[in-house]
Amino acid sequence: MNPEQILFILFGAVALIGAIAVISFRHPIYSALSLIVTFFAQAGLFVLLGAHFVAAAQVIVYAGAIMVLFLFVIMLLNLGTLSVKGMMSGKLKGLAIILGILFAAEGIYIAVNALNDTAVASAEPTTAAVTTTTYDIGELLFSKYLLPFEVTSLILLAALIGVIVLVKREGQEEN
Amino acid sequence: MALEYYLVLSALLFTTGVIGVLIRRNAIIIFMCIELMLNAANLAFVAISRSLGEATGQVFVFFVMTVAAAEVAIGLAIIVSVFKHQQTINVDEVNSLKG
Amino acid sequence: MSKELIVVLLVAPLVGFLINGLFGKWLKGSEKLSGWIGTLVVLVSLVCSIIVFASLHGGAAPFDETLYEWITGEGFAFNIGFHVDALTAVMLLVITGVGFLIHVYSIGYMHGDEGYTRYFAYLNLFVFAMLILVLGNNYLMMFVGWEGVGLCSYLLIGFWYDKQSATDAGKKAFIVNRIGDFGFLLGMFTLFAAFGTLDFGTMFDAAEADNFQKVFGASTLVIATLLLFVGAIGKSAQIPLYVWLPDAMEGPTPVSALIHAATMVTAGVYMIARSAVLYEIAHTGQVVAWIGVLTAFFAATIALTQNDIKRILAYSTVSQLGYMFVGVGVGAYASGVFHLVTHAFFKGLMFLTAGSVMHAMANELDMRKMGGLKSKMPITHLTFLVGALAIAGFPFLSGFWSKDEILHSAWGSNPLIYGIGLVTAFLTAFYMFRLIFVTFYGESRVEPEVASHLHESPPVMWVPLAILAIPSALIGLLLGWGGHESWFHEFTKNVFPEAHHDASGNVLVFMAISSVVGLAGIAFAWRRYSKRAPSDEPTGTFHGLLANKYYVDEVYNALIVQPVKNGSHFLLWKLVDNGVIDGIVNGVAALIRFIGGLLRRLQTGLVQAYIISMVLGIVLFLAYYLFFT
Amino acid sequence: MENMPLLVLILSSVVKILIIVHMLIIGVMVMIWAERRVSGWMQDRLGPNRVGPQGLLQPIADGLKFMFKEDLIPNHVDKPLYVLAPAMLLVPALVTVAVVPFGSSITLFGYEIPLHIADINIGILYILAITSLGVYGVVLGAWASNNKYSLLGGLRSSAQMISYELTLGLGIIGILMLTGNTLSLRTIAIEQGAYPWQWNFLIHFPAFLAFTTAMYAETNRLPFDLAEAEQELVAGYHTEYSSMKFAMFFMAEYMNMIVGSAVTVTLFLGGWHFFGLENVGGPVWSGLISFGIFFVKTAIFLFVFIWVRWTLPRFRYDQLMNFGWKFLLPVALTSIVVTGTLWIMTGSRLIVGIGNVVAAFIVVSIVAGLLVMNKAPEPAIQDDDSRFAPTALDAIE
Repeated sequence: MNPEQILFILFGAVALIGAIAVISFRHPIYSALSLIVTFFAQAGLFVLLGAHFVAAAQVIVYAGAIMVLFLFVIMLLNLGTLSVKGMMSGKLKGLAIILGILFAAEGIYIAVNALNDTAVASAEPTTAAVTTTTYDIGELLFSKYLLPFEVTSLILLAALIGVIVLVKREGQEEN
Repeated sequence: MALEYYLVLSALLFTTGVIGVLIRRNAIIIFMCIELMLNAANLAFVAISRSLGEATGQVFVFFVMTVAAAEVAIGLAIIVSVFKHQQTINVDEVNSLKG
Repeated sequence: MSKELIVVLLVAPLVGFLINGLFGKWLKGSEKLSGWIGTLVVLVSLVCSIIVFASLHGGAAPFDETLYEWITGEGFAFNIGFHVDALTAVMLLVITGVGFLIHVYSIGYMHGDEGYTRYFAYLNLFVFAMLILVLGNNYLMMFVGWEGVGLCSYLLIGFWYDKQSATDAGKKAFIVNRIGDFGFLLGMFTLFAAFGTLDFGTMFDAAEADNFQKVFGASTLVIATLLLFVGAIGKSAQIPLYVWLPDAMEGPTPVSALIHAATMVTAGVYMIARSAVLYEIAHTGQVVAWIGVLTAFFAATIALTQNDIKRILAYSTVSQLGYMFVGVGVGAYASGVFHLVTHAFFKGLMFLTAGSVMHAMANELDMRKMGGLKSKMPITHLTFLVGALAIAGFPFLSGFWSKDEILHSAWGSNPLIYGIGLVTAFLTAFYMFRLIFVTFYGESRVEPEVASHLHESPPVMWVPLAILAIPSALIGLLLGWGGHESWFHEFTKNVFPEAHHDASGNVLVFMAISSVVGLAGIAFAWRRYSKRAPSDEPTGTFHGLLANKYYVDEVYNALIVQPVKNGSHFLLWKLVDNGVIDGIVNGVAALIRFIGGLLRRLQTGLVQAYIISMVLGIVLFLAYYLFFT
Repeated sequence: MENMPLLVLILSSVVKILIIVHMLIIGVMVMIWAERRVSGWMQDRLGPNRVGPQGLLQPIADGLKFMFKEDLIPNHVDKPLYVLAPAMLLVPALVTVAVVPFGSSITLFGYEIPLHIADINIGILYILAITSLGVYGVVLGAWASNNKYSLLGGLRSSAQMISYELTLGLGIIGILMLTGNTLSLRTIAIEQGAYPWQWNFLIHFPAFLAFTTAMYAETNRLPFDLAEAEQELVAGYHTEYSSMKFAMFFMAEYMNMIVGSAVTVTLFLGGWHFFGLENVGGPVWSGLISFGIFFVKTAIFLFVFIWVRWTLPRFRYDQLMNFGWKFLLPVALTSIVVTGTLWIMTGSRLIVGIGNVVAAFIVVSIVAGLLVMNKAPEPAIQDDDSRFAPTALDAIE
């Protein structure tokens, strides 16, 4: 086993355990923390894949912003009388897990077999750890994907306005 | 590391997210599970990007993150509003649209 | 005569309408301003009309131009276009001339009314619509104007909308007119089907072409002209659709003068005169003439027993319109239009005078409560006398000339029509002077309270009266001297097809007979009414029949209104609407409700249940994709 | 680095990590002492002067006291998170320093050893990422304490940190635009040059101010210590903590200060450069001298930290948010636009520097003008004190 494999197993295991913990913990705050762990493990996987920028962005965006927001809301609602309920009732749960297993099986099948005859599989396998620099991504973003990039700014703007409208209290004066 | 391992991991993470969405009652956790699914997709993107030796997949991850951020902001705002009105965020209790 | 001139002529009243209509609220503070704006724009039109008339009289060619295409489509095109010839010019002068004077008169008459600006807005709009009616160079334009004046008529009859009788009268006028307009529309469709166009010029040329008869046959034109005439019956209040006009007197008196005496009601006459070519080919003039003469007689008999000044004038208008139809029906188009012109002046004058009386009498209309007004209102009396003499055919006054021409032509066409017309002339003189004697002469029966402030009308009202009185008296002499060789006939000779029958007999004989009949009527009225008022109760069956207007309204009510009402109520509402339509609607709803009830069970309100079905779908689809393709 | 045997690489890294971590911990102690002495000096009093010469051993005494105190865990807390929280605050503060270059390089035993722990090409992103994690310690500690004041303090703190993080990140963009195509902190330090007028703080002066201010806010220190405003919230998110756990919160704060100062020095103040002094001497001495220069710069900056603390009063909460969103953020954004535009147009650092200052001035004037024009009337003071009663929504607004 080379270091990369060891690290993959380590990060992968942490990610998976974290993910399962997310859906298992009763209290949302533990779920959120588990999710943060998963995200960190994924950031590690990204580093393994040579995607340093994505790894950093993963931590900044998910761990640094999105999850803080989650915690924030959990705490905010926790102040009230939030009845913490766990799982759904039996039948639905069983059906969900069966479906999930089928779904996973199919996903794994695709991952192992179905990609054989696609461009991904025929691409020259890269053995050396190729590092994608921020520069590369920036270049793509501002040339080939300029329009989508600009559109994302619109999405963010729309979200911004939407949130303001949603949380603004009735009749609240601007000040 | 072969691509398959990453893709299998991605599939497993995604499935975990799907199951979480299906079995949890708390809207916030359901939301987290959605994030989990998005992240699983991101993992697949980056892995394939690496396999193809180009950065396009990572650019897509960037877009996914943007959408996720917007979605979380809106979603949480909705959850807060729902909580204000209904005093609960358990999805089985928020069923005014029940036929 | 330029395009610009016509446009200014046409648009000026529209501008007035827009100003008064849109900014009336701000003008309300100074109602004088609003009235003068409305009047000035009509003055602009009048000046333009005079220029148009002068240039046509000076020998200019008729104007016919298309301004722009209105509706175009596969194989048809309707244009906004104008046609100005002698007939149009005459109509323009009548509309804008009488219209202008009535506007002036209205400034005084409507003084202090709540809806002052609204009134002038409607009046301007009416002038605009009427101008479109006479200026258009195709039937569609004419129809636009036709409907426009109908609308204004409705609005103005129901002007005092807080008065139940006024709104009822407005609705009655509108609905009755609708029947006529329906005929007009059908006539238009028929013409379009036959000619593929509605342009006067093109259509008349095609109709006169020899091969038209071969292609379509005369029956098409017979149907078309009769249908058009149905429109004219409605608009010009002929039998059987005349019932709306007497009720229309609920509107302000100047409106009665302008719309329901001088201009709008003559639209039917104008239309037939305009379509003279078609009527000549279709030989449907006889129908027109018979309807006309019967209406004339019928209305005149009713007028004999009425006591309401304006109603007498209204029936008189119906009767005189009948004369005009006799004129255009027997092919004497110029005579018919000539009578239209003279009638516009003297009937307008009489209505305004009646308004003046009303004004002085605190809106009293029943002439049994008047009497001896001559001394209190000398100008009003004098002008009314002029009008009455004119309509009665007093020698050398205007009615004498125009009516005489029509009767003369009728003799040439059908002596029976002539005979009835002559009797009607006698009746006309009788009831008019009955009105005069009862109102202005004899003992005063005015109630003391009213009598105390009985007064002559203000100058802004009597000056138009005086001005109108002059043409009422003299226009016949000026235009009609010389019978069929008169100035008027010369001026309009290019417009109408040549009369195909010769007026037989000596003109002077006819004149003498008419004069004698008219004078006899006057004398008879003098003998009967100069000293005493009409009795309150009808004497005798026939009198009662007349006083109740032959029970026509009642008959219509029983024969048409009630059946329609009942039919609507029981058949359409109860059966069709409640049973069939509601049944379908409710049935569809019930069906959907049933299906929805079944589908409702899927709608658990639980998000996860929905997502599970989604995931199930994905799993199945993936399975199919992976293992079966 | 590539030409180094793995053993040497690992060995040198371990040594560097040990040195840096210990320097940090000692630095914290010195800072605690310095803060108390400096504040004493500023307030014309003595400060601690009993333990050791000039009271220098006071922090050690304090540390001993912390260690020997009972490690109290209140009953009502959420135990795992309560224990975890101080560590989650301390760890990010420690690992941030990994990418900070604290000197040029030193040659020992024939190997040239760069004076930093890791030079990764996303150094700045790394710092931003790790810094953004600090908030978890605060939030979790606050929540786990199961105490109203703690929670309010935590919510305030997290809202504040998220808000000012934006400015922190945006303030750096201008530098990145003018510095090659890398995010490595070492490259940024090297490219600034030896002389103060070449350093970034002159070229990006408004961004420098915004960045520094935001960093103060990130460390939750006066004038931004709303999260632990004693008068309102007792001690904020660490009200329920005592003994070593409290000490860890305490250490994290000072460590954050030190690391923040180091990062600022690297980004804006030329790193280890000072008039070419860093090149004097041989390969060993120059390395040490550069380290010394870096150390002194950081120390001066730390002094400013203390200076500010005892100079400015605390903000009110709405003032804090207004300041962050309406002044710092626009200034940082403007800085990006102006820097980019002028750099493309002229390519002159001088013009970029002047343009930045002018633009920032204009923006601040506009914002201030708008605020003055739209100023809502001061709310009338109510008789009951409900206005001051803390609610959750107040905390985040």
